[in-house]
Amino acid sequence: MKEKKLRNIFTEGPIPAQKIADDVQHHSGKNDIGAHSIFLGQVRADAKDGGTVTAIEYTAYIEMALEKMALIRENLFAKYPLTCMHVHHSLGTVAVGEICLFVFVSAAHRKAAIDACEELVEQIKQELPIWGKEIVSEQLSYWKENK
Amino acid sequence: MKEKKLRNIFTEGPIPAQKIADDVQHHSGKNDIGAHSIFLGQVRADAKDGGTVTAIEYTAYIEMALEKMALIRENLFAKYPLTCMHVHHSLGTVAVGEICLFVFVSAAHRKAAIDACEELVEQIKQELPIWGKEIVSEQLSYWKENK
Amino acid sequence: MGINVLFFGSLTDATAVAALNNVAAGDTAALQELLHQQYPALRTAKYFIAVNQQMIRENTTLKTGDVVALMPPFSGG
Amino acid sequence: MGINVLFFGSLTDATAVAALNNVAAGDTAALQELLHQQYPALRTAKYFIAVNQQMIRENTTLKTGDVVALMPPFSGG
Repeated sequence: MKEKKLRNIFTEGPIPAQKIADDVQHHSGKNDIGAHSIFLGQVRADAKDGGTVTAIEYTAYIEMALEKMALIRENLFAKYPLTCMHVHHSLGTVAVGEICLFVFVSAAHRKAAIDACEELVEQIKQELPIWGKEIVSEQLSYWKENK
Repeated sequence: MKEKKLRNIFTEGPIPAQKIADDVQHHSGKNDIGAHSIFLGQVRADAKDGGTVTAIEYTAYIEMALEKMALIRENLFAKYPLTCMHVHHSLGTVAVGEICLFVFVSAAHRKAAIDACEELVEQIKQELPIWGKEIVSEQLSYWKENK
Repeated sequence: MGINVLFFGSLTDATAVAALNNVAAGDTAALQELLHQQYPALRTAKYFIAVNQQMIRENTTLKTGDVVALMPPFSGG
Repeated sequence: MGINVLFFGSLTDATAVAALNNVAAGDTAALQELLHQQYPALRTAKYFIAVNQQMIRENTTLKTGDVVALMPPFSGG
Protein backbone atom coordinates (compact mmCIF):
# COMPACT_ATOMS: atom_id res chain seq x y z
CA MET A 1 0.00 0.00 0.00
CA LYS A 2 1.21 3.46 -0.83
CA GLU A 3 0.83 6.18 1.74
CA LYS A 4 -1.03 8.68 -0.38
CA LYS A 5 -4.77 8.56 0.03
CA LEU A 6 -6.56 7.91 -3.24
CA ARG A 7 -9.62 9.98 -4.12
CA ASN A 8 -12.65 7.95 -5.00
CA ILE A 9 -14.16 8.62 -8.42
CA PHE A 10 -16.83 5.89 -8.40
CA THR A 11 -20.55 6.32 -7.74
CA GLU A 12 -23.00 3.42 -7.56
CA GLY A 13 -25.60 3.92 -10.29
CA PRO A 14 -26.21 7.07 -12.34
CA ILE A 15 -24.75 10.47 -11.45
CA PRO A 16 -27.66 12.76 -10.51
CA ALA A 17 -27.95 15.91 -12.65
CA GLN A 18 -28.42 17.79 -9.38
CA LYS A 19 -24.82 16.98 -8.45
CA ILE A 20 -23.59 19.18 -11.30
CA ALA A 21 -25.47 22.22 -9.99
CA ASP A 22 -24.32 21.51 -6.44
CA ASP A 23 -20.68 21.20 -7.50
CA VAL A 24 -20.82 24.42 -9.56
CA GLN A 25 -22.46 26.24 -6.65
CA HIS A 26 -19.80 24.86 -4.35
CA HIS A 27 -17.10 26.61 -6.44
CA SER A 28 -18.68 30.07 -6.28
CA GLY A 29 -16.49 30.90 -3.29
CA LYS A 30 -13.30 30.33 -5.32
CA ASN A 31 -12.68 33.85 -6.53
CA ASP A 32 -9.77 32.96 -8.77
CA ILE A 33 -11.85 30.71 -11.03
CA GLY A 34 -12.91 32.23 -14.36
CA ALA A 35 -13.83 29.13 -16.35
CA HIS A 36 -15.37 25.72 -15.76
CA SER A 37 -15.21 23.06 -18.46
CA ILE A 38 -17.58 20.16 -17.89
CA PHE A 39 -18.01 16.91 -19.77
CA LEU A 40 -20.94 14.55 -19.21
CA GLY A 41 -21.30 11.07 -20.64
CA GLN A 42 -24.91 9.98 -21.12
CA VAL A 43 -26.05 6.44 -21.96
CA ARG A 44 -27.30 6.22 -25.57
CA ALA A 45 -30.06 3.94 -26.87
CA ASP A 46 -27.82 2.55 -29.61
CA ALA A 47 -29.34 0.10 -32.08
CA LYS A 48 -27.90 -3.41 -31.83
CA ASP A 49 -28.67 -6.75 -33.44
CA GLY A 50 -31.70 -7.87 -31.46
CA GLY A 51 -32.88 -4.51 -30.10
CA THR A 52 -31.69 -1.23 -28.65
CA VAL A 53 -29.52 -0.61 -25.61
CA THR A 54 -31.58 0.06 -22.47
CA ALA A 55 -28.74 0.44 -19.96
CA ILE A 56 -25.02 -0.01 -19.44
CA GLU A 57 -23.58 -2.04 -16.56
CA TYR A 58 -20.19 -0.73 -15.48
CA THR A 59 -17.50 -2.70 -13.69
CA ALA A 60 -13.96 -1.61 -12.89
CA TYR A 61 -10.67 -2.72 -11.44
CA ILE A 62 -11.23 -0.11 -8.78
CA GLU A 63 -7.86 -0.01 -7.01
CA MET A 64 -5.94 0.21 -10.28
CA ALA A 65 -8.36 2.81 -11.70
CA LEU A 66 -7.89 5.06 -8.67
CA GLU A 67 -4.10 4.73 -8.82
CA LYS A 68 -4.12 5.54 -12.53
CA MET A 69 -6.52 8.44 -12.00
CA ALA A 70 -4.20 9.92 -9.38
CA LEU A 71 -1.36 9.87 -11.93
CA ILE A 72 -3.50 11.41 -14.68
CA ARG A 73 -4.57 14.12 -12.25
CA GLU A 74 -1.01 14.86 -11.18
CA ASN A 75 0.17 15.10 -14.79
CA LEU A 76 -2.63 17.46 -15.82
CA PHE A 77 -2.05 19.74 -12.84
CA ALA A 78 1.63 19.87 -13.82
CA LYS A 79 0.79 20.63 -17.46
CA TYR A 80 -2.01 23.21 -17.08
CA PRO A 81 -2.64 26.07 -14.62
CA LEU A 82 -5.76 24.54 -13.05
CA THR A 83 -7.70 25.35 -9.91
CA CYS A 84 -9.78 22.18 -9.50
CA MET A 85 -10.43 18.83 -11.15
CA HIS A 86 -13.24 16.44 -10.24
CA VAL A 87 -14.12 13.12 -11.85
CA HIS A 88 -17.15 10.93 -11.16
CA HIS A 89 -17.77 7.63 -12.97
CA SER A 90 -20.67 5.27 -12.44
CA LEU A 91 -20.45 1.62 -11.41
CA GLY A 92 -23.36 -0.79 -11.79
CA THR A 93 -26.40 -0.08 -13.90
CA VAL A 94 -27.00 3.25 -15.66
CA ALA A 95 -30.16 3.47 -17.79
CA VAL A 96 -30.46 5.19 -21.17
CA GLY A 97 -30.59 8.98 -20.74
CA GLU A 98 -28.78 8.90 -17.40
CA ILE A 99 -25.32 10.34 -16.73
CA CYS A 100 -22.44 7.84 -16.31
CA LEU A 101 -19.45 10.22 -16.37
CA PHE A 102 -19.06 13.73 -14.93
CA VAL A 103 -15.76 15.51 -15.49
CA PHE A 104 -15.34 19.00 -14.03
CA VAL A 105 -12.22 21.12 -14.60
CA SER A 106 -11.82 24.71 -13.37
CA ALA A 107 -9.16 27.32 -14.05
CA ALA A 108 -8.60 31.07 -14.09
CA HIS A 109 -8.79 31.13 -17.90
CA ARG A 110 -10.82 29.20 -20.42
CA LYS A 111 -8.01 27.69 -22.48
CA ALA A 112 -6.49 25.71 -19.63
CA ALA A 113 -9.91 24.51 -18.43
CA ILE A 114 -11.07 23.45 -21.91
CA ASP A 115 -7.81 21.80 -23.00
CA ALA A 116 -7.32 19.94 -19.72
CA CYS A 117 -10.94 18.76 -19.68
CA GLU A 118 -10.68 17.36 -23.20
CA GLU A 119 -7.39 15.60 -22.42
CA LEU A 120 -8.82 14.24 -19.17
CA VAL A 121 -11.87 12.76 -20.91
CA GLU A 122 -9.64 11.03 -23.47
CA GLN A 123 -7.40 9.62 -20.75
CA ILE A 124 -10.36 8.37 -18.72
CA LYS A 125 -11.67 6.53 -21.77
CA GLN A 126 -8.29 5.14 -22.83
CA GLU A 127 -6.46 4.47 -19.60
CA LEU A 128 -8.86 3.64 -16.77
CA PRO A 129 -9.65 -0.08 -16.32
CA ILE A 130 -13.43 0.27 -16.58
CA TRP A 131 -15.76 -1.85 -18.69
CA GLY A 132 -19.27 -1.24 -19.89
CA LYS A 133 -21.75 -3.97 -20.80
CA GLU A 134 -24.56 -2.71 -23.00
CA ILE A 135 -27.81 -4.33 -21.92
CA VAL A 136 -30.41 -4.89 -24.64
CA SER A 137 -32.63 -7.29 -22.71
CA GLU A 138 -32.33 -9.86 -19.95
CA GLN A 139 -31.12 -12.36 -22.50
CA LEU A 140 -29.00 -10.10 -24.66
CA SER A 141 -26.02 -7.85 -23.95
CA TYR A 142 -22.89 -6.60 -25.71
CA TRP A 143 -19.57 -5.58 -24.22
CA LYS A 144 -19.05 -1.94 -25.07
CA GLU A 145 -16.05 -0.89 -27.14
CA ASN A 146 -14.55 2.59 -26.98
CA LYS A 147 -13.60 4.30 -30.23
CA MET B 1 -36.82 42.47 -40.14
CA LYS B 2 -36.05 38.93 -41.14
CA GLU B 3 -38.72 36.33 -40.82
CA LYS B 4 -36.82 33.83 -38.74
CA LYS B 5 -37.47 34.08 -35.04
CA LEU B 6 -34.31 34.75 -33.07
CA ARG B 7 -33.63 32.73 -29.91
CA ASN B 8 -32.88 34.81 -26.87
CA ILE B 9 -29.55 34.12 -25.17
CA PHE B 10 -29.65 36.87 -22.55
CA THR B 11 -30.51 36.55 -18.86
CA GLU B 12 -30.77 39.50 -16.50
CA GLY B 13 -28.18 39.01 -13.74
CA PRO B 14 -26.24 35.83 -12.97
CA ILE B 15 -27.12 32.41 -14.41
CA PRO B 16 -28.28 30.20 -11.50
CA ALA B 17 -26.21 27.01 -11.04
CA GLN B 18 -29.53 25.22 -10.71
CA LYS B 19 -30.26 25.97 -14.37
CA ILE B 20 -27.38 23.69 -15.40
CA ALA B 21 -28.86 20.71 -13.54
CA ASP B 22 -32.33 21.47 -14.88
CA ASP B 23 -31.07 21.68 -18.47
CA VAL B 24 -29.09 18.43 -18.16
CA GLN B 25 -32.11 16.69 -16.64
CA HIS B 26 -34.25 18.06 -19.45
CA HIS B 27 -32.06 16.22 -21.99
CA SER B 28 -32.38 12.79 -20.35
CA GLY B 29 -35.24 11.98 -22.70
CA LYS B 30 -33.05 12.44 -25.78
CA ASN B 31 -31.87 8.88 -26.26
CA ASP B 32 -29.46 9.68 -29.07
CA ILE B 33 -27.27 11.93 -26.91
CA GLY B 34 -24.03 10.36 -25.65
CA ALA B 35 -22.03 13.45 -24.69
CA HIS B 36 -22.65 16.89 -23.23
CA SER B 37 -19.87 19.48 -23.31
CA ILE B 38 -20.51 22.45 -21.03
CA PHE B 39 -18.59 25.67 -20.57
CA LEU B 40 -19.24 28.09 -17.72
CA GLY B 41 -17.77 31.55 -17.35
CA GLN B 42 -17.46 32.72 -13.74
CA VAL B 43 -16.61 36.25 -12.62
CA ARG B 44 -13.09 36.44 -11.18
CA ALA B 45 -11.87 38.73 -8.40
CA ASP B 46 -8.98 40.04 -10.53
CA ALA B 47 -6.54 42.46 -8.91
CA LYS B 48 -6.65 45.94 -10.44
CA ASP B 49 -5.04 49.27 -9.61
CA GLY B 50 -7.14 50.49 -6.72
CA GLY B 51 -8.64 47.19 -5.58
CA THR B 52 -10.08 43.91 -6.78
CA VAL B 53 -13.00 43.29 -9.10
CA THR B 54 -16.26 42.72 -7.19
CA ALA B 55 -18.64 42.35 -10.15
CA ILE B 56 -18.95 42.73 -13.91
CA GLU B 57 -21.71 44.76 -15.51
CA TYR B 58 -22.64 43.43 -18.94
CA THR B 59 -24.25 45.38 -21.76
CA ALA B 60 -24.88 44.24 -25.32
CA TYR B 61 -26.11 45.31 -28.71
CA ILE B 62 -28.86 42.77 -28.24
CA GLU B 63 -30.46 42.64 -31.70
CA MET B 64 -27.09 42.31 -33.43
CA ALA B 65 -25.85 39.74 -30.90
CA LEU B 66 -28.89 37.54 -31.49
CA GLU B 67 -28.55 37.78 -35.27
CA LYS B 68 -24.85 36.91 -35.03
CA MET B 69 -25.56 34.07 -32.61
CA ALA B 70 -28.09 32.58 -35.04
CA LEU B 71 -25.40 32.52 -37.75
CA ILE B 72 -22.80 30.97 -35.44
CA ARG B 73 -25.33 28.35 -34.44
CA GLU B 74 -26.24 27.55 -38.03
CA ASN B 75 -22.58 27.21 -39.02
CA LEU B 76 -21.74 24.89 -36.12
CA PHE B 77 -24.73 22.64 -36.81
CA ALA B 78 -23.57 22.43 -40.43
CA LYS B 79 -20.00 21.61 -39.39
CA TYR B 80 -20.57 19.10 -36.57
CA PRO B 81 -23.12 16.29 -35.99
CA LEU B 82 -24.81 17.93 -33.00
CA THR B 83 -28.07 17.21 -31.22
CA CYS B 84 -28.52 20.44 -29.22
CA MET B 85 -26.82 23.77 -28.56
CA HIS B 86 -27.86 26.24 -25.85
CA VAL B 87 -26.21 29.54 -24.94
CA HIS B 88 -27.02 31.81 -22.00
CA HIS B 89 -25.19 35.08 -21.34
CA SER B 90 -25.82 37.51 -18.51
CA LEU B 91 -26.75 41.16 -18.86
CA GLY B 92 -26.47 43.63 -15.99
CA THR B 93 -24.54 42.93 -12.82
CA VAL B 94 -22.90 39.58 -12.05
CA ALA B 95 -20.94 39.39 -8.80
CA VAL B 96 -17.61 37.61 -8.28
CA GLY B 97 -18.13 33.83 -8.10
CA GLU B 98 -21.37 33.93 -10.09
CA ILE B 99 -21.88 32.46 -13.56
CA CYS B 100 -22.10 34.91 -16.50
CA LEU B 101 -21.92 32.45 -19.43
CA PHE B 102 -23.40 28.97 -19.84
CA VAL B 103 -22.71 27.11 -23.07
CA PHE B 104 -24.20 23.64 -23.49
CA VAL B 105 -23.53 21.44 -26.54
CA SER B 106 -24.81 17.87 -26.93
CA ALA B 107 -24.04 15.20 -29.51
CA ALA B 108 -24.05 11.44 -29.98
CA HIS B 109 -20.28 11.31 -29.60
CA ARG B 110 -17.81 13.24 -27.49
CA LYS B 111 -15.57 14.63 -30.20
CA ALA B 112 -18.31 16.64 -31.90
CA ALA B 113 -19.66 17.93 -28.58
CA ILE B 114 -16.23 18.95 -27.25
CA ASP B 115 -14.92 20.52 -30.48
CA ALA B 116 -18.14 22.43 -31.18
CA CYS B 117 -18.35 23.69 -27.60
CA GLU B 118 -14.79 25.00 -27.70
CA GLU B 119 -15.37 26.72 -31.05
CA LEU B 120 -18.65 28.17 -29.82
CA VAL B 121 -17.05 29.68 -26.72
CA GLU B 122 -14.34 31.32 -28.84
CA GLN B 123 -16.90 32.74 -31.25
CA ILE B 124 -19.06 34.08 -28.42
CA LYS B 125 -16.04 35.88 -26.99
CA GLN B 126 -14.78 37.20 -30.33
CA GLU B 127 -17.90 37.89 -32.34
CA LEU B 128 -20.83 38.81 -30.11
CA PRO B 129 -21.24 42.56 -29.41
CA ILE B 130 -21.19 42.28 -25.62
CA TRP B 131 -19.17 44.40 -23.22
CA GLY B 132 -18.16 43.85 -19.62
CA LYS B 133 -17.33 46.59 -17.17
CA GLU B 134 -15.32 45.35 -14.20
CA ILE B 135 -16.52 47.05 -11.06
CA VAL B 136 -13.94 47.61 -8.33
CA SER B 137 -15.93 50.10 -6.25
CA GLU B 138 -18.62 52.70 -6.74
CA GLN B 139 -15.95 55.13 -7.87
CA LEU B 140 -13.74 52.78 -9.83
CA SER B 141 -14.34 50.48 -12.81
CA TYR B 142 -12.44 49.13 -15.80
CA TRP B 143 -13.77 48.09 -19.18
CA LYS B 144 -12.97 44.42 -19.60
CA GLU B 145 -10.76 43.28 -22.47
CA ASN B 146 -10.91 39.77 -23.89
CA LYS B 147 -7.66 38.00 -24.65
CA MET C 1 -31.50 62.98 -43.11
CA GLY C 2 -32.16 61.16 -39.89
CA ILE C 3 -29.52 58.62 -38.85
CA ASN C 4 -29.78 56.86 -35.49
CA VAL C 5 -26.44 56.39 -33.73
CA LEU C 6 -25.75 53.90 -30.94
CA PHE C 7 -22.71 53.95 -28.63
CA PHE C 8 -21.59 50.88 -26.69
CA GLY C 9 -19.19 49.85 -23.95
CA SER C 10 -16.32 52.22 -23.13
CA LEU C 11 -17.47 54.68 -25.84
CA THR C 12 -20.31 55.76 -23.59
CA ASP C 13 -17.63 57.12 -21.21
CA ALA C 14 -16.76 59.56 -24.01
CA THR C 15 -20.30 60.37 -25.16
CA ALA C 16 -22.23 60.17 -21.87
CA VAL C 17 -25.22 59.09 -23.97
CA ALA C 18 -26.11 55.68 -25.38
CA ALA C 19 -27.82 56.97 -28.54
CA LEU C 20 -28.36 59.98 -30.79
CA ASN C 21 -31.44 60.25 -32.99
CA ASN C 22 -32.00 62.10 -36.28
CA VAL C 23 -28.36 62.87 -36.95
CA ALA C 24 -27.71 64.38 -40.40
CA ALA C 25 -24.89 62.61 -42.28
CA GLY C 26 -24.64 61.30 -45.86
CA ASP C 27 -22.10 58.59 -45.18
CA THR C 28 -20.22 57.00 -42.31
CA ALA C 29 -17.10 59.12 -42.85
CA ALA C 30 -19.13 62.31 -42.50
CA LEU C 31 -20.89 60.87 -39.46
CA GLN C 32 -17.57 60.01 -37.81
CA GLU C 33 -16.22 63.50 -38.46
CA LEU C 34 -19.32 64.99 -36.86
CA LEU C 35 -19.14 62.68 -33.84
CA HIS C 36 -15.41 63.27 -33.36
CA GLN C 37 -16.08 67.02 -33.24
CA GLN C 38 -18.86 66.60 -30.73
CA TYR C 39 -17.01 64.00 -28.60
CA PRO C 40 -13.25 64.54 -29.03
CA ALA C 41 -12.39 61.50 -26.90
CA LEU C 42 -13.83 59.30 -29.66
CA ARG C 43 -10.95 60.30 -31.96
CA THR C 44 -8.47 58.16 -30.04
CA ALA C 45 -10.92 55.41 -29.16
CA LYS C 46 -10.69 52.07 -30.96
CA TYR C 47 -14.06 51.10 -32.37
CA PHE C 48 -15.84 49.18 -35.12
CA ILE C 49 -18.86 50.44 -37.05
CA ALA C 50 -21.99 48.47 -37.90
CA VAL C 51 -24.67 49.85 -40.22
CA ASN C 52 -27.99 48.16 -39.60
CA GLN C 53 -26.16 45.43 -37.67
CA GLN C 54 -23.70 44.69 -40.49
CA MET C 55 -20.06 45.39 -39.74
CA ILE C 56 -18.51 47.74 -42.33
CA ARG C 57 -14.87 48.41 -43.06
CA GLU C 58 -15.11 51.18 -45.65
CA ASN C 59 -17.02 54.44 -45.96
CA THR C 60 -20.68 53.58 -46.48
CA THR C 61 -23.56 55.70 -47.78
CA LEU C 62 -26.32 56.28 -45.23
CA LYS C 63 -30.04 56.87 -45.70
CA THR C 64 -32.81 58.04 -43.38
CA GLY C 65 -33.64 55.47 -40.75
CA ASP C 66 -30.27 53.72 -40.85
CA VAL C 67 -28.88 52.62 -37.50
CA VAL C 68 -25.15 53.13 -37.06
CA ALA C 69 -23.51 51.46 -34.07
CA LEU C 70 -20.06 52.42 -32.75
CA MET C 71 -18.64 49.47 -30.87
CA PRO C 72 -15.34 49.03 -29.01
CA PRO C 73 -13.70 45.58 -29.00
CA PHE C 74 -16.08 42.97 -27.59
CA SER C 75 -15.56 41.58 -24.12
CA GLY C 76 -18.41 39.21 -23.45
CA GLY C 77 -18.12 35.88 -21.65
CA MET D 1 3.13 -20.51 -5.04
CA GLY D 2 -0.12 -18.66 -4.53
CA ILE D 3 -0.96 -16.15 -7.26
CA ASN D 4 -4.29 -14.32 -7.21
CA VAL D 5 -5.85 -13.89 -10.64
CA LEU D 6 -8.56 -11.36 -11.52
CA PHE D 7 -10.73 -11.41 -14.68
CA PHE D 8 -12.54 -8.33 -15.96
CA GLY D 9 -15.12 -7.32 -18.54
CA SER D 10 -15.84 -9.73 -21.38
CA LEU D 11 -13.24 -12.20 -20.05
CA THR D 12 -15.67 -13.19 -17.30
CA ASP D 13 -17.91 -14.56 -20.08
CA ALA D 14 -15.11 -17.06 -20.76
CA THR D 15 -14.18 -17.83 -17.16
CA ALA D 16 -17.56 -17.53 -15.40
CA VAL D 17 -15.60 -16.42 -12.33
CA ALA D 18 -14.18 -13.04 -11.42
CA ALA D 19 -11.15 -14.32 -9.52
CA LEU D 20 -8.98 -17.37 -8.81
CA ASN D 21 -6.93 -17.65 -5.63
CA ASN D 22 -3.72 -19.52 -4.87
CA VAL D 23 -2.87 -20.38 -8.45
CA ALA D 24 0.58 -21.94 -8.88
CA ALA D 25 2.64 -20.26 -11.63
CA GLY D 26 6.24 -19.04 -11.71
CA ASP D 27 5.76 -16.37 -14.34
CA THR D 28 3.03 -14.77 -16.39
CA ALA D 29 3.67 -16.95 -19.44
CA ALA D 30 3.16 -20.11 -17.36
CA LEU D 31 0.06 -18.58 -15.81
CA GLN D 32 -1.40 -17.75 -19.22
CA GLU D 33 -0.75 -21.27 -20.47
CA LEU D 34 -2.54 -22.67 -17.42
CA LEU D 35 -5.50 -20.32 -17.80
CA HIS D 36 -5.78 -20.98 -21.55
CA GLN D 37 -6.03 -24.71 -20.83
CA GLN D 38 -8.66 -24.17 -18.19
CA TYR D 39 -10.66 -21.58 -20.20
CA PRO D 40 -10.03 -22.23 -23.92
CA ALA D 41 -12.06 -19.14 -24.93
CA LEU D 42 -9.33 -16.96 -23.39
CA ARG D 43 -6.92 -18.07 -26.14
CA THR D 44 -8.65 -15.94 -28.74
CA ALA D 45 -9.59 -13.11 -26.40
CA LYS D 46 -7.72 -9.82 -26.60
CA TYR D 47 -6.48 -8.82 -23.17
CA PHE D 48 -3.79 -6.91 -21.30
CA ILE D 49 -2.04 -8.14 -18.15
CA ALA D 50 -1.31 -6.14 -15.01
CA VAL D 51 0.83 -7.50 -12.18
CA ASN D 52 0.07 -5.72 -8.92
CA GLN D 53 -1.72 -3.00 -10.91
CA GLN D 54 1.25 -2.36 -13.23
CA MET D 55 0.67 -3.11 -16.89
CA ILE D 56 3.28 -5.53 -18.25
CA ARG D 57 4.20 -6.28 -21.85
CA GLU D 58 6.73 -9.09 -21.41
CA ASN D 59 6.88 -12.30 -19.44
CA THR D 60 7.23 -11.40 -15.76
CA THR D 61 8.33 -13.48 -12.78
CA LEU D 62 5.62 -14.00 -10.17
CA LYS D 63 5.89 -14.52 -6.43
CA THR D 64 3.40 -15.58 -3.76
CA GLY D 65 0.78 -12.95 -3.11
CA ASP D 66 1.10 -11.26 -6.50
CA VAL D 67 -2.17 -10.13 -8.07
CA VAL D 68 -2.42 -10.71 -11.82
CA ALA D 69 -5.28 -9.02 -13.65
CA LEU D 70 -6.44 -10.01 -17.13
CA MET D 71 -8.18 -7.05 -18.72
CA PRO D 72 -9.86 -6.67 -22.11
CA PRO D 73 -9.71 -3.22 -23.82
CA PHE D 74 -11.20 -0.55 -21.56
CA SER D 75 -14.63 0.87 -22.30
CA GLY D 76 -15.39 3.33 -19.53
CA GLY D 77 -17.11 6.65 -19.98
